[in-house]
Amino acid sequence: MQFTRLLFVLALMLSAVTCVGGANAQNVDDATLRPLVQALAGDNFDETTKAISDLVKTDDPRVSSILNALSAGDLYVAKADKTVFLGKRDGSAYAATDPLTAAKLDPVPRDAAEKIKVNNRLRRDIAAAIGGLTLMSDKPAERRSAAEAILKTRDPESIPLLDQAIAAESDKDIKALMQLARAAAVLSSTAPDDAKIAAIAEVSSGNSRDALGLLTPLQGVDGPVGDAARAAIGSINSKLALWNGIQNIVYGLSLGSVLLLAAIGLAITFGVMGVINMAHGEMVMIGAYTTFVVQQIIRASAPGLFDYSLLIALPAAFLVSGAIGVVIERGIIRFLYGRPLETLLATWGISLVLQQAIRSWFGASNVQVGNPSWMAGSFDLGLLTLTWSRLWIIVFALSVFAVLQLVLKKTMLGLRMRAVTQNRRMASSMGIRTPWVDALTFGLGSGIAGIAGVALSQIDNVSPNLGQGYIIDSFMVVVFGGVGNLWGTLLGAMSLGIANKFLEPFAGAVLGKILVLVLIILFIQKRPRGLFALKGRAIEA
Amino acid sequence: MKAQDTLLYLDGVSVSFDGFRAINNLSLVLQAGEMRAVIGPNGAGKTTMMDIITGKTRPDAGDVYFNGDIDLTRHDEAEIALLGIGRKFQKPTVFESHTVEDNLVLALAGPRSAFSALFHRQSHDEAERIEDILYTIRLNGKRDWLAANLSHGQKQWLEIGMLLAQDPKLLLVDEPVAGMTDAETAETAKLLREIARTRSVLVVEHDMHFVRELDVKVTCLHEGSVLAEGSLDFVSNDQRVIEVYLGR
Amino acid sequence: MFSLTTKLIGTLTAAAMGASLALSPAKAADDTIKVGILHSLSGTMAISETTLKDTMLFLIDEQNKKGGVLGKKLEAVVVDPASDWPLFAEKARQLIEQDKVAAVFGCWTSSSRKSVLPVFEELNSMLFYPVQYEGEESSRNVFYTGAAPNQQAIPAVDYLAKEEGVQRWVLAGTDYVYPQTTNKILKAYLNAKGVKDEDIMINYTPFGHSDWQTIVSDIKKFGSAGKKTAVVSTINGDANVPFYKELANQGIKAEDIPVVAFSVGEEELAGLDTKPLVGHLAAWNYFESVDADANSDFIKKWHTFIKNDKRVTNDPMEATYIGFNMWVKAVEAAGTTDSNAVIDSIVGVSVPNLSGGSSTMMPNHHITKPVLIGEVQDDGQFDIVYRTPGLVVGDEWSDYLPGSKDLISDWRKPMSCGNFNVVSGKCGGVTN
Amino acid sequence: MITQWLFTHVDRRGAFVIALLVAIAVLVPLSNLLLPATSPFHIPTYLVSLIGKYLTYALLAVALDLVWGFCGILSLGHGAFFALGGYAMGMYLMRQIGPRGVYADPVLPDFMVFLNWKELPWFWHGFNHFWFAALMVVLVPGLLAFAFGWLAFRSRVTGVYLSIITQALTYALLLAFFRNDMGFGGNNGLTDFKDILGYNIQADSTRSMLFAATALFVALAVFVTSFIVRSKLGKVLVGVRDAESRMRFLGYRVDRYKLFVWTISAMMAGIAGALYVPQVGIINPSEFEPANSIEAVIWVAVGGRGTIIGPIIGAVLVNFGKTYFTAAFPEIWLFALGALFIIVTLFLPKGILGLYGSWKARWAERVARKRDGGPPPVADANSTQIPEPQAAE
Repeated sequence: MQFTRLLFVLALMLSAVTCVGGANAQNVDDATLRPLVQALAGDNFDETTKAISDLVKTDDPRVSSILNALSAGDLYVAKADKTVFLGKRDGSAYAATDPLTAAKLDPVPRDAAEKIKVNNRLRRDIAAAIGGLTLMSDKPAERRSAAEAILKTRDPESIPLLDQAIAAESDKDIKALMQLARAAAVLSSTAPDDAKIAAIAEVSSGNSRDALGLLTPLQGVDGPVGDAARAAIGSINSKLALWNGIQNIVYGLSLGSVLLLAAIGLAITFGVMGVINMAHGEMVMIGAYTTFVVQQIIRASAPGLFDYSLLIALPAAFLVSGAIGVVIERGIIRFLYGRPLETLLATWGISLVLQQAIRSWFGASNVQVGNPSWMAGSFDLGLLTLTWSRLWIIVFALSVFAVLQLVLKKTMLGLRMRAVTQNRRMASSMGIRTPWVDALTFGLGSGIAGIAGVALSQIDNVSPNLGQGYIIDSFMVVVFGGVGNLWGTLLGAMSLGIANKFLEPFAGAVLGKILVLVLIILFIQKRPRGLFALKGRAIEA
Repeated sequence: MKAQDTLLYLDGVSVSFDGFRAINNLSLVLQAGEMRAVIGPNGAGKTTMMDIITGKTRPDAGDVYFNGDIDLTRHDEAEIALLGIGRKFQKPTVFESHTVEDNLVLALAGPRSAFSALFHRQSHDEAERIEDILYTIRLNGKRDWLAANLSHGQKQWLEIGMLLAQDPKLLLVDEPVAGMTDAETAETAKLLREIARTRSVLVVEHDMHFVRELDVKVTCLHEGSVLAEGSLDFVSNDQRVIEVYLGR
Repeated sequence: MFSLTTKLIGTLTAAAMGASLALSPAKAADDTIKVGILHSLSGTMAISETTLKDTMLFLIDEQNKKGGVLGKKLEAVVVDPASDWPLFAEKARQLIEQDKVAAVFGCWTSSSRKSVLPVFEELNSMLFYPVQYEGEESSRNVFYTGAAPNQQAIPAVDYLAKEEGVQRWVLAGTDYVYPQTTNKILKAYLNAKGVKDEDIMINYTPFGHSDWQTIVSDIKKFGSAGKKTAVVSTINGDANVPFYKELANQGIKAEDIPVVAFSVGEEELAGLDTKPLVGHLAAWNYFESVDADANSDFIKKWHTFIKNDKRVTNDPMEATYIGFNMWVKAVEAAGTTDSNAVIDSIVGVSVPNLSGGSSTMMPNHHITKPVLIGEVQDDGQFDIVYRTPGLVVGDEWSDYLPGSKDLISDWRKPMSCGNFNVVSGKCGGVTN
Repeated sequence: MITQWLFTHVDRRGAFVIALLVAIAVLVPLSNLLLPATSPFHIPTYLVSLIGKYLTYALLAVALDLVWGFCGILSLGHGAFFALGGYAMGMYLMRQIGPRGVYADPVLPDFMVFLNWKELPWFWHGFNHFWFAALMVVLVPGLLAFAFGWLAFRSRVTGVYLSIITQALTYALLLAFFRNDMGFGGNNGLTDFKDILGYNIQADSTRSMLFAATALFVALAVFVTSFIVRSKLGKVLVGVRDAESRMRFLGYRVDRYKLFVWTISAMMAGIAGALYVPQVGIINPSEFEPANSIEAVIWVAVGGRGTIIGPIIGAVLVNFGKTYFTAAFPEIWLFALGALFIIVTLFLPKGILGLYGSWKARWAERVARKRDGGPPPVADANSTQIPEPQAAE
């Protein structure tokens, strides 16, 4: 705390100077600055800390970029002569530039240099220091992160600087953020009560969850400030309770769509065809590994396409898993129709073989499947944080569902599939080549499992065991929803997801999962054929 | 008519599956000792009617009484069977991995609890009774055969034999002569008439020739309700029945 | 009745012959010393354990290049216990009784160790166990070369409290014995340091948990109470990748809420894009990035052996390396592979570790090692930000648990006891 | 005399297996304990425990076959009953450790001490008595099976629905037993046993006795199963398997019959688990793993379902294969195991015993054809044919 305060005083002075005196002039010469930069490569973090504060004191405009490089871990020190340089990995050496003059230096072999170590504390300090330096920057992103840095440190000393910045700020969002930061700083200062109460109002008007963190320390305070804080906390808490419910539903839908993705292929191979397909999880896994291979190829040959890697992987995974599905159907399952329980044994064997094949081929460890940029990060919806990857998976699961419904209901293939599964003999006497339709149906189910694997590779680890983690859940979803009914699968997945998320907060993740299983067992007693049971005479023929 | 005086009494029974009305306000009465033939085109609700009587399907509305005052809608299949209603399925359903004799042993009236079955020893009476039935259904030479190895007609007979072994008051017989040769059909008609001397029988059948041979009152079902009732000649001359059968 | 008896005898003879044919030990040449490798190559744990099997083959290969042990070549006997704990016991017995191995290197999970422990004690063989574990165990026949809680958890918490000023703690783990015990020790430790209960949040999840939305969001809420917060993670195996993916996606940065993990190493990070995770921490006794000659030498040879220079190294590999070298040294000192002699000679044996110092086998069958804390880098490696000044002795009986604080273990004669109670002055469990 | 009595309830093949098992129960311990280790007929302790373990699996397989092979109830959760029986025995063995635990607490097992539990949870009381534990070995799985079956069979949950909820059951128990708070030692389970009924559990003689007990229990199970299958009850069960609704229309309360064998089968599985634990020395939640239950189904299928001996052959053979392959081809043995399952289902739909049966039938047919016109196929109660279940239409 001491140190950051110091930094802010410095930053305050600095920005005042830059405001008045105009920016971008070199305030000190290289000869003064260089030893200070050299000092960053100190023996321990305390030395580096001191070097940073010395650097900031020079209020030279180059300091912030040097510190940024330090924070990003781009600053190296040569082992031989202890010179500090900006390095970039280039094969077995570092492409080096001078941190002050930006002049190109000779490349340094990798084992001849050492990275200047930073830890979280240093990174925080640097952010705070740069925050002070950049509150008046002309780049909005820098001003925003500067305001965020102050919001975190809540240093009262920064209030005047903030006032100045708020007055000059034109962007509405950043201004609001600065005001919040100012209010936070006021709350941790010794300002009079009415200023603090105004700050409390300011803080609690925002939608940020940080508000609670800012107000909680004031809860125990006596007098009007404490009262205002307690009232504000009360209202935030009631708002949070509402948002908790919304969060449970949204997260439940998100979990449900993962379950839907995992189960929907099974709804075809098991639900429609009656094959107890224990190798379903492995089809998902193969889809995930296909994604990995596609990304490897893209990384090697066309890194620019990385953001599209998933779009390329989708058809690839569908084809790979689908083709394997067709081979399995033609090679094994077609001999087992009418013996659903035997298919369980054969497909269990297949799943062992596929797992071991992947393990022998790719190794037993996880492989890395990257997130394209549009899948990374999150956004806030009220008091709810939803990650882009989860959102896309919800969208994706629903689209897969819709497309599958279309295929089954509107295409010739779908018509034939339904015909064959409903009355094989009749269908074949009408000239439908039932073996061919069987193979395609199984291929479709497997292919869909494959594209589910593409999506799951984004949130789960990709290892030979990937499929095993989903197989039981998938069967639960299909059976809970009602075998042979895709709408049942959709509804089953979503209700299990939401039930899980509502149970999790008060029962814990473990007990919650157990409770969901017990609920499924009890539910099946009530509706022995799942949520969407086919009624009538046909079912028990 | 009052339910008390009848063996089987259906009044205003309706049931629907997913919006499709399989049985629609059906009323039917069967007297003790009566044999009745039920005819009707496919989908008329014949089998569903049997499902309702035997407790497999619960009606959405209506009364179903057996022996005057037993409400069949309150009992399940096993209880109804024990009350004295036996049923033969459309598709012959015998226990294929049991011998002919074991099929009858299983059907034989007697205690049905698991413990009594575990320690069950066949009594002299039972053996005699099985002998009788084997003779009646013309399978006495094949008692050690697996039921799976019987011909279609023999399976039908075996199933009828199982009904007899059950010793029911009412037999529901669903298409007993489907897939039989003419000779077998004639035999079966004879067999059913024999049976009807001691108990009530409800036969569902398409084969008019066979129905004629039975020579009993006929009920014609259509779209889940009774279209006509009376002697076969009366029914087959009914204009609506002709329409239904021949289509328009 | 005669035919029945004949049949019976025939069947029995055939079965006995078949069984003894199939299960008889392969005829071993007398000039090799057999070493058992008991790591899962299939099933859920294969993901971690396969590497250790490769490491052992590598170490044995290296040792044979140097001429073997006692003038004999080493011969690896690899079996696959398939992540199936009772199968571990069966395989251990098979290795010791049938294959007559001199020592066994293996196990990963505590359950597998617990399952084989009675076998090793009964048959008086030796097991080298290379993984960090919850402590609370000491056996004459087992050598724990991984970290005890005091060699990992407590220094990590100290670091966070001192260097990062953490005052509020989330103890998140998978619901099983190691996290439960570690968290119990940590909670007692934190309470002793004045952290109040309301500043500690404990959360457990099932094995293989993959939906972390709620928990990460809870951590975020817990961390927004105005005090510096950190997560101490004892999340196991597969569940880590989705956990870190969710952390990264929900935007929890190491500067805000750092996560320190005890079971996430280079191997686990290999399955992750670490750019959003830079700054999160792990506490181990070895990192691949350790700057030491022994280490770079080891990595180079490992890459040559495995024919893949992308394969990372990790802490359990180093623990295997230390354990193997200790065994070799102890066998050479004893001049025999006989278990009793080696067990006596191994205490006090000191071998170089890969972090530039040396480790010693202590009388409690745990070893001394430095504790390192590393921050995740964007290249999937760890940057070491802290290193204990000296070596830390593995503490088998935690000082922070009421049941075990009075116990010590010393397998040297004459005490030769795994649970000596210093208060009563008696050797607790061994009364037979 | 005894054989006479046996033959009235068991057929020739069953009697042979019972005699074989009794012979093993006597000869194996004798060979292990009395013969010198150098003798070619000496069976090492390692093999005694190993075969003992196989036999407990065989017992589980027989139990599973009673419900699946003869009554058509495919349980994917029989491992749960096995594990519960194992836990009951494990709790007894745990209590027998007494003050010899590492913390020397006279009552509390070690894991409770280090989790700082102050007193024994209520459900641990009584397990210090062998008779109580033995009772629980059958009672706990039996009661759970009864409750579960009562709900499921009454609501007519059948086919894959039943299979999947049995899987849910064992999966839920797996998660529950993993929890340390449940008081069953969490994932480490119960281990470090010292003695059973006062005998050192690691002594060769104890191991031999456990082996003998296991072999005798398998023999008993064969007898009980034969008795059930050959009784009228057995005929009812096969009837339920082949045409459940027909059985109902004959007046049988199908749910009660199912419940009866289901509960008996669970109890047998519990006994198998109880014999398993002292021989392998540990019980932990992984026994609840759904994959274990599926594997048990596979043993039955490999050996031949709907037969009494098939499951024993299947369990011993598959596990022997596992033992052999995991040591001989540790890196690729899953290929072999997977292929075995595929081949068995494709080419031996009735299992190994079915292969033997059909080979024998064909041979008999050929002989008969030579002799005369050929008699009608005669039923063989011991290898009842399994008609192909009709696919749901």
